Amino acid sequence: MEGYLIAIFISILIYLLLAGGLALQYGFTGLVNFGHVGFFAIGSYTSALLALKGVPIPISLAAATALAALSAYPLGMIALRLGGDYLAIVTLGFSEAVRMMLQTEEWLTRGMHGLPGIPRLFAGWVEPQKTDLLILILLVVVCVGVFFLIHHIIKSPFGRVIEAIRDNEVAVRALGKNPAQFKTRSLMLGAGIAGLAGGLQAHYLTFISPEQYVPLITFYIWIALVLGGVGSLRGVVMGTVLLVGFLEGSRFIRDVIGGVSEVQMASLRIWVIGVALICVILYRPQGLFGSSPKRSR
Amino acid sequence: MTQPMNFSRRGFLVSGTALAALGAFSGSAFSQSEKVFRLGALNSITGIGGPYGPYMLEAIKIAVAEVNDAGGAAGRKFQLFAEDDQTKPEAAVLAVKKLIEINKVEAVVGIWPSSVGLATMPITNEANLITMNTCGAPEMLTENKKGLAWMFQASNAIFGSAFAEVARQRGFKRPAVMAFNNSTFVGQANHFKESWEAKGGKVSAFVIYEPNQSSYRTELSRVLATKPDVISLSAYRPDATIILKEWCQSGQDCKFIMPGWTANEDLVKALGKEATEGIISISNVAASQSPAYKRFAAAFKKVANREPDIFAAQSYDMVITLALAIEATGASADVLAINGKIPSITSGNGQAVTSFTEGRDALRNGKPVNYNGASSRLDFGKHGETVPDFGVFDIQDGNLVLKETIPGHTPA
Amino acid sequence: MALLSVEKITAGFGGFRALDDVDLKVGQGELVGLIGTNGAGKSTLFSVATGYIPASSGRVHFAGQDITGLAVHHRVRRGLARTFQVPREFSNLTVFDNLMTAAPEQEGEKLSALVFSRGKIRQEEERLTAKVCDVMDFLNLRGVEGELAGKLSGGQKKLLELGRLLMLEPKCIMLDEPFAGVNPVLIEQLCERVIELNQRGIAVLIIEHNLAELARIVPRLYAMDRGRVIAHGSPDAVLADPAVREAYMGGVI
Amino acid sequence: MDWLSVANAAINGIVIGMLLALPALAITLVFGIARFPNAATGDYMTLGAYTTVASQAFLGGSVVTSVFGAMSVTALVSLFFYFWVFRALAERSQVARLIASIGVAFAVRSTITFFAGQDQHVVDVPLVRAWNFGGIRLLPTDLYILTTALTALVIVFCIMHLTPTGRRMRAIADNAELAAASGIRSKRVMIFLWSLTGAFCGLGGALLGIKAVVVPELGWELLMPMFAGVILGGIGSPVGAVLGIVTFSIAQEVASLFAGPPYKIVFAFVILLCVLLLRPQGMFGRPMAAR
Repeated sequence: MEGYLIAIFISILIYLLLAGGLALQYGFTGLVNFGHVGFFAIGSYTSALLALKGVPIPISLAAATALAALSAYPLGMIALRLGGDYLAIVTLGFSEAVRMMLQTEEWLTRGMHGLPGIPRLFAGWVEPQKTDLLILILLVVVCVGVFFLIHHIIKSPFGRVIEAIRDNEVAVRALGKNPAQFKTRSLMLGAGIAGLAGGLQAHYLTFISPEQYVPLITFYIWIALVLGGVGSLRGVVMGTVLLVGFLEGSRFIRDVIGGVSEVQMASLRIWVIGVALICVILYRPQGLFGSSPKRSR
Repeated sequence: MTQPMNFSRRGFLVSGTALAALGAFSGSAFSQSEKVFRLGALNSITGIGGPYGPYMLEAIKIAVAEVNDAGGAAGRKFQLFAEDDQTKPEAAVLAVKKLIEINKVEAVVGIWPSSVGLATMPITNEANLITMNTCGAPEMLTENKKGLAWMFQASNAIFGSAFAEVARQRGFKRPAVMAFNNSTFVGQANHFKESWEAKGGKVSAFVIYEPNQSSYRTELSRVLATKPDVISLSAYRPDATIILKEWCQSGQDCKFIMPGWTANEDLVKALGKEATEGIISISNVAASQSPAYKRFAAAFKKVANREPDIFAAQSYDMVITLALAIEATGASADVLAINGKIPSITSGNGQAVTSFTEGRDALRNGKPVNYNGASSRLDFGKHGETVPDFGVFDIQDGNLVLKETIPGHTPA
Repeated sequence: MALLSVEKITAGFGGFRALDDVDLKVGQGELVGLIGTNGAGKSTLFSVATGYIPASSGRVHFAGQDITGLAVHHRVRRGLARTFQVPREFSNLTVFDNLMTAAPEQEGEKLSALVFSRGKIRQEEERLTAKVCDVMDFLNLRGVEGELAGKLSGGQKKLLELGRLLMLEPKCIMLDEPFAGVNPVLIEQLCERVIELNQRGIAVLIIEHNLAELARIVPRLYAMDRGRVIAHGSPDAVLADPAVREAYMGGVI
Repeated sequence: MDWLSVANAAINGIVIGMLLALPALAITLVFGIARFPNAATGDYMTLGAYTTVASQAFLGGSVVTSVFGAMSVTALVSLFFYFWVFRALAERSQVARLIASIGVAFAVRSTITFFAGQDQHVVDVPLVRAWNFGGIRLLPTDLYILTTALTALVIVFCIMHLTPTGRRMRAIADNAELAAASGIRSKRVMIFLWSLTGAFCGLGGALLGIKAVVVPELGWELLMPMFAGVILGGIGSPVGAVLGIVTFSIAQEVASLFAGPPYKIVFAFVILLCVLLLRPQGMFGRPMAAR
């Protein structure tokens, strides 16, 4: 029982990190990033490959964060030159390009065979059954740290500018500030957080393959953000808990009600998500848990 | 910051409590009887495995019913808990944790893709669970560190070299290779190439294609341009349907060698008789001849209204094998003891049996048994892998016709 | 020597010539008006001068330097700032934060500084807060300091935009229809502030439809029609110009 | 690489491109008029394909009547979602409409799989051999598809240029504010827009179902190339959408000869990036003036 709950919480927390990064990019900067899973993948593979080469996990995680953030730099430069509408498709294309590369460059990534036997976090520290608990604790610490960081950033003068960009980019230029610079940094920060999430996931699952990094993951994070409410960290947290909780919790619905086949259950699950998404946007634009965004001082 | 964290903590507590309540409910509802074997079915109901997973689950249900109707294995009835892994490793990890932690299963059967097999193995090993799968990745063998995993599907290496063997026996000179880009099929393709070239041949074209396209004509043209006399096509049904359609329309003459789970009656139904005429389909065994298969297929048709594919047959065998192992160990045996019995009831000189009741009766009379299943003879190697005989079928006028049986062997 | 000088500027999109060989000068500390009918090219001229739209030919000079190729933000940093016809407030930020954001070259805008020089940022914030308070006092925005900018009235938004410009300490401000959609009381107030700013030495260029109001405050006026400057000089002279009367609906002013 | 394979790859690209031109046109019209990238486009196609299969199986009609049936069903579904969702979101942000359309996509697809399952289906059409012109292969089926797509495109361009509703549509696509100011009643235009784009997606899906196989992810998987094609041609430009998607498809097919199939998507994407960097408004888009 506890083991399963721990697993669910781990999965929630990994999604939460991803959502935090995207909230910084979209919720606070207005960047329509549809390639979040690409940064997640880069983080996973960087950390996994380094750790398999014998690099200590803390260092490989740091490298994963750094590389994911760096990969956002050229992307930002290209996409921001093109203007807002194109960022979505450029980032989506980027994440697919990353996945194709992971599939094809077998010398590095073993392609579709995936990477088995990735060193597990805290392996050998305690008895195997307890490592999950340690991983959960680590993730809680990381999440609190990251969300504290995000909170700190959006309350800073830097945060003021990115929110101003979200509200009106043209006016920010009229104030003598270069929006591209701020947007690139916000994109990189969010990407770095996604990379860290990827690294942590790799050392938790111990097996990764390119099929895990499909655009659906990006869409799930968007859904979590929209459900919870984009403009506040509280909304982000609640949206993620709600989405992952529902995806996982729906397993029990079938155990309890019965009479629905597995295929139909899978369809129902997606249907509920789709309709919930529509209804939230129609009837509760600020999200289920969001209030209208306001900076407090 | 205190605000959001408070909320997230409350969220955790609320959802945690809710889950705990549900877990307690499902736990208490099922735990009255002690003489139960809790069996988990982890199938790829959605995702790429969608065309196969639901039928695998049907097969498992048929086998479970068969065992339970016969009074259970060593008196223990199977209680089935089914989960969808969505053909995704990370969803599978959660699903398998749920099966272990909430449903307290003692074995997990029906795992289909290697990615799920590899991702869940550390967890099932840690929990000392028997797992039975259809994974073909060679890493499954090396990662099977506790010997708890049983591969009911021949590995890619064995499959690939069997394809090459058949191609050679049929006298083909210029084979080409086309494969769907996933670990199973790329593995098959590579082993085909290796074992063909090991005996001094050359492969005229080697193309790995991306799935989910609406046309594979460019890839196919590239292969056909090299004028092969046979194409080893490692594909699933949707892409195979498109490729064969486009090949048929191209009018170029050439044969196909394909895995049995793709080249079967469903493919004929999708494409018609003309496009599928002469396809060489390779399966684990002379399946249609085995009594186990015949009985299973009849039961399966009643439920699913179609012929079972090889994965369904393998899933059926998983449950029967497990049941016989339990029967052989006795009602109070633990999982590890049951696991230890699996090799001895599937191979050796015991009485050949083809159904659970047959095997059970023999075991009760103190005789050793050798279960020959619906999917293959089921002889396991030392890493838990099957090395089946392969049935070579030709599709003639829409029907699979058995031409020969060749022994599978692990390539050096 | 003029502070801002626009020389022989031509600009357009597609086949349409929005600006055709336009010349315009604003001297140091001068107050200049720009009038013209809808679509005459006034806003486009602003956009070319401030770098939002590239000119297809011609040069823009500011404070003695050629700024034709510079990006918007570089021009602003040199002291050339503008407002927009439709107010572009940061609607989800408070009035206070709108003004704080406007302050140039803040240390706290650097991510590294958030970690390494937090004390410095705190000092800077205190200094800027004082400055923002001055600006709010000057523009009479004290009462709404905590409101979200999106909730302000049209006139207050115009004041806020002016306030943001003041945070920049510019040499020249270009105001695009500052009185449009503003109630008469506020217009009066805005007028006074603009004159006061001009007296402090800031050059001002104003686009306005309200000719009476404009003629009252500016000593010099340009008139545009269909992408060209058709007249310039004292308000009386420009308004009496036949070409201008012709452009304004056959002489009815 | 010899020119024959390049020619064959290009022909294949043209066929796929023309087929996808129908939904791509729907994307670009919706973008121009309702101002958002409609992510449900792909699943409207899927719906069209499944409806064709279903009406063939249950009503036993010919392929042609089934395709018409599919077009009407998708048109109705598209209208339904306009009245329920997109009409109410007209005043909201582009991203809100985009996310809502993802919700619509999920709802449509899961409804299909709830009833039809995950397994593949096929549209029953006879297989015909290709005509071979000295190594260049032409498929009769492809020619039918090409003709159908072309006819549909000609019809829609006629509608847009010759009928009052079509002219209103183009006016709104050009400048929504101006159109509203000059008194164009947009409700009728919207109804027309959504039924037209729905029917086009349905037709595209049905044709794709005939050419390939009918699976639940049929349309969803094509969203990326379709959006890329639309952007390549210039968002909001109907001619651009058609030429953009055809160019994109040809580029993809020819690229797979040189770069290998897995990099097909990447390569096509790089082309898109280059075009955009050189000409941000796309091949046929007009630069937008900031005010």
